[in-house]
Amino acid sequence: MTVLRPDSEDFGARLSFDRGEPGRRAVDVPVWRGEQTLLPDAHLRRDSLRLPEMSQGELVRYYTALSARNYGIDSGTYPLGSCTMKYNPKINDLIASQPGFADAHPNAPQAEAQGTLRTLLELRHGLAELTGLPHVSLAPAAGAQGELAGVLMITAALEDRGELAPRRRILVPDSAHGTNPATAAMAGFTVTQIPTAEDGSLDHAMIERELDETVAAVMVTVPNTLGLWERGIEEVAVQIHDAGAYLYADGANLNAIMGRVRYGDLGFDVAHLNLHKSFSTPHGGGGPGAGPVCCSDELAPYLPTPIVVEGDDGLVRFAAPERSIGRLQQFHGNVGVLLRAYAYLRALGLDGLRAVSGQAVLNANYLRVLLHGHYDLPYDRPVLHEVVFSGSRQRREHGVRTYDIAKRLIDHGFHPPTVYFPLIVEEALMLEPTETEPPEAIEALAQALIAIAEEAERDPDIMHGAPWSSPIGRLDETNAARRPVLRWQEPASADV
Amino acid sequence: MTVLRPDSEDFGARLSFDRGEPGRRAVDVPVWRGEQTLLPDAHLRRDSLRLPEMSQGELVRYYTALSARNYGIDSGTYPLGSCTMKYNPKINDLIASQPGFADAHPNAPQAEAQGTLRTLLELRHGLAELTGLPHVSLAPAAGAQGELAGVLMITAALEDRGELAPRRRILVPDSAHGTNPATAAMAGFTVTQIPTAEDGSLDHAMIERELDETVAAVMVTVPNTLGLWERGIEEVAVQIHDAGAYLYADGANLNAIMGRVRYGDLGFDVAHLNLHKSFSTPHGGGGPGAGPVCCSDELAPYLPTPIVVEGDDGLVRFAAPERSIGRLQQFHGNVGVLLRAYAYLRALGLDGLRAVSGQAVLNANYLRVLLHGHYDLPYDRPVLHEVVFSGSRQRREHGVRTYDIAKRLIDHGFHPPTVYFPLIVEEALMLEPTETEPPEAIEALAQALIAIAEEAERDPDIMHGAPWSSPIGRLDETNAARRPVLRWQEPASADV
Amino acid sequence: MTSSRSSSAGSPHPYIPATAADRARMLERIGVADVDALFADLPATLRDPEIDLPPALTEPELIALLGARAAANADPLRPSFLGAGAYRRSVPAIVSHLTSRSEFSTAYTPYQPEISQGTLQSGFEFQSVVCELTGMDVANTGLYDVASATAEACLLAARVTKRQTVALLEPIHPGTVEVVRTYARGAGVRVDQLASIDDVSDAHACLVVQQPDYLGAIVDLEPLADAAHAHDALLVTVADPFALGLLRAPGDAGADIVTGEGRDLAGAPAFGGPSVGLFAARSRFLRQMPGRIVGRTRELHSREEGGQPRTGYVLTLQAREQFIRRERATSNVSTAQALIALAFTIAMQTLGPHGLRESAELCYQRAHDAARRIARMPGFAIPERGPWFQEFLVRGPVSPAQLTDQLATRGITAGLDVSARPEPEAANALLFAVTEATPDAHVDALIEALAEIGAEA
Amino acid sequence: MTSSRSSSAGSPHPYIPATAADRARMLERIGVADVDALFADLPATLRDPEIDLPPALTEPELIALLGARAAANADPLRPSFLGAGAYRRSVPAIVSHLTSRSEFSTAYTPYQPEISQGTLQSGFEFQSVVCELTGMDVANTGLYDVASATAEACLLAARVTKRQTVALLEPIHPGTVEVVRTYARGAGVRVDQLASIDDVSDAHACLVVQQPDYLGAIVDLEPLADAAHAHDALLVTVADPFALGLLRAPGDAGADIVTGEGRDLAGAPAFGGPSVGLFAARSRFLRQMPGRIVGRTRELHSREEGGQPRTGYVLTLQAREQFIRRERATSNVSTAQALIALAFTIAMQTLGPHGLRESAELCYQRAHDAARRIARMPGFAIPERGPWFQEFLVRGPVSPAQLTDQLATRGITAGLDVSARPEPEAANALLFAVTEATPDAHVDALIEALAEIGAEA
Ligand SMILES: Cc1ncc(COP(=O)(O)O)c(C=O)c1O
Ligand SMILES: Cc1ncc(COP(=O)(O)O)c(C=O)c1O
Repeated sequence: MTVLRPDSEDFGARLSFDRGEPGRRAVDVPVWRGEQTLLPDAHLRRDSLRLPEMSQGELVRYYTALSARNYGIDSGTYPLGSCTMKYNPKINDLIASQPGFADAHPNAPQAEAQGTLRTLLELRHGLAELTGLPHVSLAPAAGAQGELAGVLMITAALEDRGELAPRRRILVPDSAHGTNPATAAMAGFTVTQIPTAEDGSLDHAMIERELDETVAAVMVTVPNTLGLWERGIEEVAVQIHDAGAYLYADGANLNAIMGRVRYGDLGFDVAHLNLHKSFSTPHGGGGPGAGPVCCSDELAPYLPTPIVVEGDDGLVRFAAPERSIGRLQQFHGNVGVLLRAYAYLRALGLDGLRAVSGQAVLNANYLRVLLHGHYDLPYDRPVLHEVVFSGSRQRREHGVRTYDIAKRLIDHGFHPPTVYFPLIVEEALMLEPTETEPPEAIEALAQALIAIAEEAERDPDIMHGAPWSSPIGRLDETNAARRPVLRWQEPASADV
Repeated sequence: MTVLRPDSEDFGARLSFDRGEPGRRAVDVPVWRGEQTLLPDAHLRRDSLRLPEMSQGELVRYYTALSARNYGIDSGTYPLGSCTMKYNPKINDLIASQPGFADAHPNAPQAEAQGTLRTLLELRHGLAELTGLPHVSLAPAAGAQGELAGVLMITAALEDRGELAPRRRILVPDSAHGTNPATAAMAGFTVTQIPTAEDGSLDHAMIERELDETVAAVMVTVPNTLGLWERGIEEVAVQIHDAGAYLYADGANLNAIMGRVRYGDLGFDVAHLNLHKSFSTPHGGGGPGAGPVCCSDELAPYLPTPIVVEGDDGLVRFAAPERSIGRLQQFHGNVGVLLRAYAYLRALGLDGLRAVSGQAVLNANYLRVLLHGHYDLPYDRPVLHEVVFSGSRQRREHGVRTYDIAKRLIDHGFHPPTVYFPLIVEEALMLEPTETEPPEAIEALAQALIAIAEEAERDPDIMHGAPWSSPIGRLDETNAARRPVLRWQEPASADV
Repeated sequence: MTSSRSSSAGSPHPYIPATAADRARMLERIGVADVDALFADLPATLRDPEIDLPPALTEPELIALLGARAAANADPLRPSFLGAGAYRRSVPAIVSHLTSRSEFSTAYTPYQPEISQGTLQSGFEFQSVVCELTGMDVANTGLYDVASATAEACLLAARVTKRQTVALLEPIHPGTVEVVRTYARGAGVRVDQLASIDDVSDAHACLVVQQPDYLGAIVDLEPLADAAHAHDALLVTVADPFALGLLRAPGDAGADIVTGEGRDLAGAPAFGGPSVGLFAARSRFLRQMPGRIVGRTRELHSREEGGQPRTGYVLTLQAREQFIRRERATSNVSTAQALIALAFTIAMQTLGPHGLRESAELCYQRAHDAARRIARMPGFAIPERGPWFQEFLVRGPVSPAQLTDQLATRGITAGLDVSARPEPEAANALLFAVTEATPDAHVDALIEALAEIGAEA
Repeated sequence: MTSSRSSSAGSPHPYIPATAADRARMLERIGVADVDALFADLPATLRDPEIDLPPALTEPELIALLGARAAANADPLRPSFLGAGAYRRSVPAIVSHLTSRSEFSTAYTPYQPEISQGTLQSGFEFQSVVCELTGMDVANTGLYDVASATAEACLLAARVTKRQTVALLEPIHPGTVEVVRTYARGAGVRVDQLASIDDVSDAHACLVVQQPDYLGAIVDLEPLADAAHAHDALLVTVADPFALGLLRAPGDAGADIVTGEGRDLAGAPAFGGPSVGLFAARSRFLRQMPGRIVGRTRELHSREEGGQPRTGYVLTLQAREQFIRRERATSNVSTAQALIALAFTIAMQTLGPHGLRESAELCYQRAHDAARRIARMPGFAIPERGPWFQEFLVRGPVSPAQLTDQLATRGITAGLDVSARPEPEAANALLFAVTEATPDAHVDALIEALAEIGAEA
């Protein structure tokens, strides 16, 4: 608990660096009493390091107080669309932190790491089954790195086919997550944006028009970021392949379809998954995650290194695919996250995963009907994992922006939804309840949003000033960017 | 973080029992698939058990939210006098929770528990050194049980001396903690209260007057609950022994004198310590603690079972003292707490423990001088670990009770001090900062108390309604006792 | 080749913030020359004695030392069939996650309810769970352990019946007997250990019976309650709360007071402690109960104008307690085992009504399956004592001591040797426990080892 | 003999609250007959394929399975001298206690600053610590790992210098080289691995150098910075942040960008990940930096009348990032390694300025003492490569492979076999790491084992 002083202490103004006193210490370090070796002065640090000097209790209090200024899934409903914020089972953390796993050295002889390696092998098998794409590398550290891997695999395949030179374009829907075009660009491609049709699916005519021998790949998010099924994608896949291009699945939204349909069966060549979303590993305030990349036989030789394989001797080992695009990390990926994802997979099994996708979709549709009429719904059809409303009516009629609605929701006890994404929806409010929210929580969230829609009519001012009940009020983001203060400085110069 | 809804949800009205839905589960249990054994119906539970039915995520959220409605040492300054609320090093918890320690079975062959037993042996040695009382039983689960052990040891010794029949009285100062007279009574003695003299020490004349052949023991708290040294206690000890009685030390306040003076050297026959206070094991919201009892050679045969001893074979084992008063717990005491206390002892060493008592006393005196003049100080002399002010001026002049002052301190961001104890101080405010509070925190606490003294003058109403910033307002304790509601009931009958 | 650093000009220790400069400033304000001056009241001749303590260790050294100590205990993964009061349980993972939140673990007894609702509300949850399990009306927030809780129950019975003898029905845990004797001695209460229910008399304040009993058998409580009540004595039942997921609630069978041990489901056996003693009773004994009790109440005034006062929890009925009633208190208990009680509550609620029953059922089935397999082996017998829950007696072709040794050689910890007990079934027998948390592989290893031992004998 | 329960009428799984009754109510409100109807858009012929997954496990079964898996790895207490990019460190106990608070661990990237100050303020602390250690002006909140951070640094260098070749100075971690090559391939950037600083040219966007280098030697950065700058190339230093407690800050020696790995001090090696890549640079590169950056700001308005707006933290300079700039972003990174960055920050701050230096010093002394003891043994040699920090080459009387095997037989994991590397000192050698956290007993065991091996050879 943190009790705020009545004078509303400016907690953020005092960093750890500004606390404590010179000479305080939070731990002691053993002193070497053996023979001394001199280190030449030239190599020694010249400035004296400025780090906080606090006793252990002070430091614990500081970070405990900081934690109390944060909202996690355990704090309440967190319907952040596109992010699949589901309950993170604690058992997964316990499992991954067992010393046998946690203390394993990445350079350990592989015979001495069979516990980890076999677990990774089985995770690989599970992901292959779930995606219908038989080959998997667990190396990518997050979704975006998985995307990079996938696109580089396409690059390599085209190179081997001798078609890389002409194929310099990747088609990306206008509803795609920013990482998709950014990844395409990082891999050296130009991006052609494909518009979304009336019904929220891709504009197939437009794809057909664009598909030519300059196209390397089409990146599609399935289900898409509107929470909708990408209708006819299995037919588009055929066209894409006919045109000599590859079809990439951004699988960040797998949660909606786990156990119900598979990227491989739909004709995708390669897909990445977001284990920190669909597989419940905690998001940690921005990672670590894991973004395995799964692919067809054709692309298998290009998978990033390492992949996990079982030898004839029954030993599991890391291997480099024949024509691998190479490594993505110094070692083997975010193994600690992969262990958690495996525990999740095994806790659920196929029936459980199908129950996950079923309930996730049911919950999103429940939210859709509860809010229907209170906010505009640009694509008014049954959704999958999430539903994207628009605050444009509120903006137009009451001058209340989606930004205000989001902030006001904090006062009602909820984490706000994703806002202003996808870009094609004006004043977008993207809500993803996930399967771990109980119906009562979804109802309470809907009630809060309905109450806010009424407040927007009645009392726009309360919206513009929101949030009122959070540890800190609405922050000046413009000035933060205009005059960036990005690190602690000695107090004299710390003023912003 | 918990964000409170603007409608101020009545969180306490909904227990876990009122949440969830029938059919929800927080864990699954494996199903037995082997041969089935029938259990006769007559033995089976007849009512259906009413326990909450919640999903795992809901249950985690509920208890996380509950935790946010609690204030611990890590939340801020906790100057609860007599309780020695010091920082609880996290390393101690890690050490005690290692599977080798935590999973040890209490009936394990002692050869298979040498890690624990040796640690307990060394703790025993350490406590003997610190108290100057060479014999120790670690069995008591808390201070009060340590007291019971000590008094029963005296009982047994008197019995062996054939003097139990006449010696039916125990002398206890009027400043003593309630456990002292309660323990004496539990052990079958009558209690004679000894008044405190002007200077805050025992009234020696009164002791002398009372000391006769009906007295079994004198229980003295050293330092006493006024935070003062019990002047001349070493001389009183001689008188007590001359009168054929025993001298018992309530060592709950050891923190003030660790490494500086010892109960044994002062002439005490037996003492208990509070490891959850002086030795920093967390208090857990009311335990577990540990209250080892330490004694002289004379009383050693009566120590509670078990004691830890080293055999000639180098093995450490539990033993029962020759004429032991018996067991206090089914097994061996709060071993998990004892391990933490040992870790603390080893982290500090003698110099560290002397630094602890030095700083604890310095901090209490600092608080004393900072608050001097703002509150009455009935015993105005240098203190040891704590300082007892009185709010009687505030009560007399402004109708503000110590109760109000305590509640108002919550609004200033602090845990209140102990109030109305010791009973001999009117409107007592008993402050113990401990050595782990930084001087800034002590200054801030003093400032808050000074501000409150001013508020008491200026604005008594704000005091009577306090606290205003806590998760819940001032509670109706009278009605709670008058019409007790002590357990969850089906909603219809749950109204208070 | 290392040693701890000696203190410098800064803080004397990581746990103590004040630096030399801080101290100087404070001393000046107080007006004394040095810290020692603050101890001037202490008798000079006795001050600063020589004290022999090992040198201080830094955190890494502490981890190394106590890691080695933990490793010097038995391997926690070793198959073990010890029970007799402490059982291996499947504790849900969320329990330790939640109890390790420092708001719970580093709080004191909740004297200030407005900032202690976490401890208080969960204490009320604990009382509710204990009442449900035991079939009692009221419960406190927990005592030290089952044995001291049972001792307190005996003292309560003596107070309310004004009788000075209590009866314990064998077989009952010897630790419980010993603790009752310790507490009874002070209170001048006699303790009878009864071999038969026929020995209950009008002299007895209460009859104490363990469920399941010390040798594992399920007790039919109702006749015992009748027998006790026929003599105006109370029935005190010492029940395993886990088994109560399956077994008839003692309250339903006529018990007046129920005690129990919550440790194993709360976390780990921890070499026997910390524990938590459950204590529940009929409501007529409420004002005689020991320990802390949480009550539900409301705010005195709503903070919002026109609002309803909200619900909160407070320590209540404190007039029973030592800090108010002093020598007339119902008990001297102050600090108890709150954090273990919290863990117990969360564990029970995680299992929920169905999970608890299923888990107890699994325990029952698994234990009976193991017993059956042993009984089928030549040379081994399971002495019959009627229906039982998770513990059974095993007689082998060799003496109990030899059986223990021969299993130990095979890396298995046998059940407890109870062959010295008076019950005829216990003669020559070890008491084996198998629970829902005993891995199948451990049972298999046991059977294999017993087969070998049987073959060699 | 057990299996997981099959789903009942209640919730399908403990992680999914809605019961059958809940679902029925929701479906009715939505107006569809069953959950399957909500998937009507999916191509019918491809729906509900056969999928082969092992059956679900309950929590106790999961613990048993993965407990056994953890035990199938090397005993974590076994002496090991592996380093080469991952090092055993003394991590303060408070680190995991604090990072496991769910407010930190279960939060998303802090898109809503008003309820994410915990993540944001600690991100600002991280940036500040990284700047202090590296001697740089600005840092981001961390990237995936040191290798991908270094790859991003190379891409940044290529962008700002408009040159399409980067140079890596050997010896550098081969994993880093590979990752730079992977990233460079997409960006059309060439990678030169230089054996000598003399090969830097005007074609190079940057010179990348590892400190200490891959074989453990401390590098004198200043001449390298001069060489790079002479060709208008940037100096990118890949530095061990722990070693920077002792070693000269790269910024002080002329580096333009500094990357590093924070994993080991943050917690455990975890078989190589999760990691956290540090990324710091001169302020002129700020707007070209990849990753999230936290900035300090104030409330737009104070909540109290007449009050001062309070200080808070926000993600800033987002116009660099993918979700705004899309294909023109400085990187595609989104989710990074925030929780590991938090752990790294707390660990660094727990050590503090003196503790970090003392700890690095202890590491240095302990490693040198071990090396000295080995060098004194007949048959063993430590090839000289100048001053070094915590890693050293060992040549023995038998081949590296044999030495590894013979140590393994004695329960010791040898240093990494680097004998295939081009550096002459690496020929026939293993790379041993000894750190502040290597127990003395492990070093003693190594010495003893080497003596035996030497005697046998
Ligand atoms: C649809 C989609 N694709 C890709 C990503 C990128 O994943 P990551 O943040 O793990 O890099 C995200 C999430 O941020 C996403 O929602
Ligand atoms: C002076 C004194 N004596 C005895 C006790 C009793 O200790 P415990 O609460 O551990 O039973 C306390 C604390 O409550 C105390 O402060």
